[in-house]
Amino acid sequence: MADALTVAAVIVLAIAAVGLVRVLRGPSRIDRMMAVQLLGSGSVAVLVLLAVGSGTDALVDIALTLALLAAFASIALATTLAQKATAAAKAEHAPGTPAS
Amino acid sequence: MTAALMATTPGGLLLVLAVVVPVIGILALWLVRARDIEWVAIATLAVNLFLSLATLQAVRASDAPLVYLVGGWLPPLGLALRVDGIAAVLMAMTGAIVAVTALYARGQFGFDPQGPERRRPMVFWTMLLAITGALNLIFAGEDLFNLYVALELLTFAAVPLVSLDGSRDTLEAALRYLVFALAGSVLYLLGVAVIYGAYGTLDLVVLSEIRGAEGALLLAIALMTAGLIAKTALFPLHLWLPPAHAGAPAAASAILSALVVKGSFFLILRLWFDLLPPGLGTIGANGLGLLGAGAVIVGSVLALRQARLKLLVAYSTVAQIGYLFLIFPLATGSEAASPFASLAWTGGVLQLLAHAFAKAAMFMAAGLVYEAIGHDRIDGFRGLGRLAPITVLTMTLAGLSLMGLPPSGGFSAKWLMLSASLGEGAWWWAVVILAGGLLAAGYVFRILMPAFSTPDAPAERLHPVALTRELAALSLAVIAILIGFLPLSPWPLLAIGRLIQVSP
Amino acid sequence: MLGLALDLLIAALVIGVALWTVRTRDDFAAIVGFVAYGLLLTLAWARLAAYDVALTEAAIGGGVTGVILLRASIRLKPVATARKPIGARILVGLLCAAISAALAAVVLLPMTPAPSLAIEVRTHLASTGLGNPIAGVLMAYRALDTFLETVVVLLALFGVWSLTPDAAWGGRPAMAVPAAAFGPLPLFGRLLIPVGIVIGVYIVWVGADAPGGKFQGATILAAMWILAMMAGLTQAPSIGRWRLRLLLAAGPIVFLAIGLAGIPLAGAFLAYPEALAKPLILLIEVALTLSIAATLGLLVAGPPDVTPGVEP
Amino acid sequence: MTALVALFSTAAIGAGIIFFLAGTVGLIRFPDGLTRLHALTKADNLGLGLIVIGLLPLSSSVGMALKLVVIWALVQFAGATVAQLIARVARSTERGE
Amino acid sequence: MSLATLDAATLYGLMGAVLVGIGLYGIVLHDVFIRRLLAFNLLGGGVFILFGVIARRGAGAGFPGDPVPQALVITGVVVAFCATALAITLIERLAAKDEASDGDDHS
Repeated sequence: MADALTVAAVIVLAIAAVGLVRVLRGPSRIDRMMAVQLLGSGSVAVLVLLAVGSGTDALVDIALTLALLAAFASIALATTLAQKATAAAKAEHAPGTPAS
Repeated sequence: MTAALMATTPGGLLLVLAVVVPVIGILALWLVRARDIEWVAIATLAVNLFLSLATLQAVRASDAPLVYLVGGWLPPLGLALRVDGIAAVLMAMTGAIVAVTALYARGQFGFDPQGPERRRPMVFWTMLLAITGALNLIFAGEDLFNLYVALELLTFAAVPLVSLDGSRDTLEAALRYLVFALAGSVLYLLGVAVIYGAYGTLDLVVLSEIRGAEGALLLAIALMTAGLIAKTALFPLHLWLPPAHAGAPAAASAILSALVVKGSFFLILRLWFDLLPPGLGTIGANGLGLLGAGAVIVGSVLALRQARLKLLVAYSTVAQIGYLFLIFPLATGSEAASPFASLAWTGGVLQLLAHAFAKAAMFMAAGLVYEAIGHDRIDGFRGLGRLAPITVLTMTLAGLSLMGLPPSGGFSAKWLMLSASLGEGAWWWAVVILAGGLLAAGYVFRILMPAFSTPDAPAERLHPVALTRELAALSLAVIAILIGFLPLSPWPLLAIGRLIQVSP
Repeated sequence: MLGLALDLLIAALVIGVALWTVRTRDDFAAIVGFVAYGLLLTLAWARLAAYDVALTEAAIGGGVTGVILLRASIRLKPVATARKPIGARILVGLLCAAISAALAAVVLLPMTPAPSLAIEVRTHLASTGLGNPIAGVLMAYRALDTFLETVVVLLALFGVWSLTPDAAWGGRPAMAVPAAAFGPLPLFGRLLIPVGIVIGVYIVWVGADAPGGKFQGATILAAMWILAMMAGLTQAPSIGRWRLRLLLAAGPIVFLAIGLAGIPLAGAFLAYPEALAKPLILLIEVALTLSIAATLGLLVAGPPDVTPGVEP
Repeated sequence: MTALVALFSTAAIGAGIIFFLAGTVGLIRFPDGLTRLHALTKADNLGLGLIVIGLLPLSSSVGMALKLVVIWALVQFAGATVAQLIARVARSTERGE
Repeated sequence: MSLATLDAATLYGLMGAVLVGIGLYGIVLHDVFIRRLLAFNLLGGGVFILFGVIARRGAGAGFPGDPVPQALVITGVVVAFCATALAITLIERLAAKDEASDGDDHS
């Protein structure tokens, strides 16, 4: 079974890697970010497959950490973009300041 | 030899304290009231000066290095601290310069004993203590990774000093400095990896007795040297230094120019003289000497062309660092037993000492000039001699040492290196040393000529400057001169505890 | 052989995203490439059976580093950059390739047996009371490195703070967040943070005997704090507060106090009396976890820019 | 029994891989941001979920199985949140870019 | 070297060597500070991986790897993160100053 799980890990990683084409192509920031999000899920899947295949508890803990922090990059991106948009909107409405 | 060295020696605890006391000072600074930070910092540096002098005395008295096994673990598993003769001398130098700088910086940076905590004094004093601790560890460290941590400590302490005034230019200088320093650190770390992979230990004493895998060792030393050169600002990687050192406040510039660049330089010395088997690195040593020669010439010429005093002094650092690298071709030599090698070795260490004292004095004087006349443009220095006689005297004495005129530490250093190069028949290094001295005379006189001339109109002092601060700067310049009265021969002190003996 | 296929894939992807990160013209795309690099390196560390390092990379490389880089990239204006002349690129490329080749040569000529301190680490581990050899190295054999590293972390934070405007000294990082209640984010934070804290504490706790430890656990805790700040659930604290300073300094202070106590009690600085070794190390780890978590969180929050006493 | 377990696990993991594949294909082929987002969510939820379900009977301890479930829940929850946040930002800011 | 004798540690060692080259190339050739910072981190990742390879080869005494280099890497990763945070703050402050002075020029 361990071999089969390794094969599954290779396939999942390969699929997630193909998704990285979106990082290359874009076009928007969000497209690029989504590809990394997919790679994150794929990495978690690879780690749990390997963990069960080899019976290594530590690998599950690594997957747990990745899963916990999986959303952080996207959240940082989304909040900063939204915050910047709010700031820009404020600047536009404020009198006397030239819109950039 | 190793068995005897690998035990904590009496007085070894001094080394632990030299590293730990500045850290205690930092933690205390964070927790005391705003009005207490100055005296806490100064008290810490006073204790540090005492510890460094006690270390020097202990090494002299026992005629052997001090060693401390941290946690009682024997290397290569554990970490040891070890101070040999040269490290003890440099620790004492650091203790003295930092302590005098503290006196000079007292009451500066908008420190207000009544008011709330301010950014600038808090950052300055914290980072000054951090630099002290980091340098002590660099001198006392015996493990290459432990030394890496010390290097990073030094970088993180030095960068905020560069941008202390927060202007755009100093931010850019600090960032450029950080990039060079980080790239240097990571190259150093790469060398550490190669050495661990080849030998399974990072302890300098253990490593100095292992042989084999010379290819890996050479690659590692090449990588580490390249990284450390970037941190030391050796030509042609010097571009970050002048804006960084000229943009920092005078007290910080003094520390950065006199001491911080010497930290990474000292590690290059460790690698080349304690790790590299004799005769292996001749080509590399000549290469380093060549870069050093380039630094002497290019740095001096650029110093000559500066309009502002602080930039001139900063370019002079580029040049004076160049001399230090002449140690490598002169003291590694092809023959390990060359009598001239130890001459060059002492000369190089003297150059390090003399430059540290003279340059710290010079930057402090530059700060005092700025306070006296409100700018540091050299063409506006007419009449400075009457306005600030002590400061001009400081610049004169420090300048004598930088030029290498007798009697001064700079003269002794250059004389010894000159003798070594002529003795070894390598006259080309002698030419560089002499040319550098002439160029230095040029830029020092450019400062002093107008300062000693009478002004067209009587100039007025903008701000009064405390006499103690002027005397602090002067005391360092006087030490730079006094070093010139030491005997012109190899110091036995510098041979104590060397892992690979260059001379019999 | 199957394992090697996985390793080949990972290595190829790591090199691919590294090349992308260096070569792309778009700064944001480069940063996204770097975040992918962090994820893939985590896999590489797991494959190298360096589970403690993989945890560190997952928490730092895959987690908080991405956060600071992405936030910065949105706030920074893109800077037009000219490519260096082709001659310079070729020259530098050849030089870098030569360094890579030299390193590869060192890698391909392995020593047999490979030098290692594993046996020595094992021999003395019992006297530390720890089961995880890496905890043994970090807390006993090379405790000085670890102690100084906590000082480095603290200094880095102080360096970040030093870049603040004079007037904002003693204030708090604004940690710019979007308008209150940004979609499901506050709810996400409220639910995830308790889980994250449990996981962080768990990682620290298992660290004594299994892969894990204070740096990894502290990073997870820091990430939870950052999430609370990004979700607008809490504000960053004012840097002048004495209690915050004490929290930041507590780890090094406890470490130092126990280390100095070792001089009379165990014969050396940073030595532990054998009977008390494990409880003392755990005490240090707890204090360090709190301090490092607070420090890392504040490193991400950035320098204070809200003047003390003045609210926007 | 073991053969049955192996069959179940293989089927579940295989199905999970297919959802990952579908997610990737969607991410690459779908024409606009929001549909791509939809595809991505499928991979996160169902792909990883099915893999975890397939792994549960194979895991060596109850603790490991429990952690697997937590991992799946975390990724699920994070994925849903990120999808919402991204959708919001995509509507409000990325239109002009 | 044929594929049959290639072990995982050697493979990752070669990867680390290549990463060092890529990172150095980026540090030297990029003008934009944030890109240099990324290259520094790529380079750091390569160096750390080399430590990991050395650790893996030093497996013994029942450990899957020599714990000493692994411990060094953990220290190194944390230090590299601190450096990144400090550098990013400097970059942002510098950009803020530039933007402020741009604004002055236009008004």
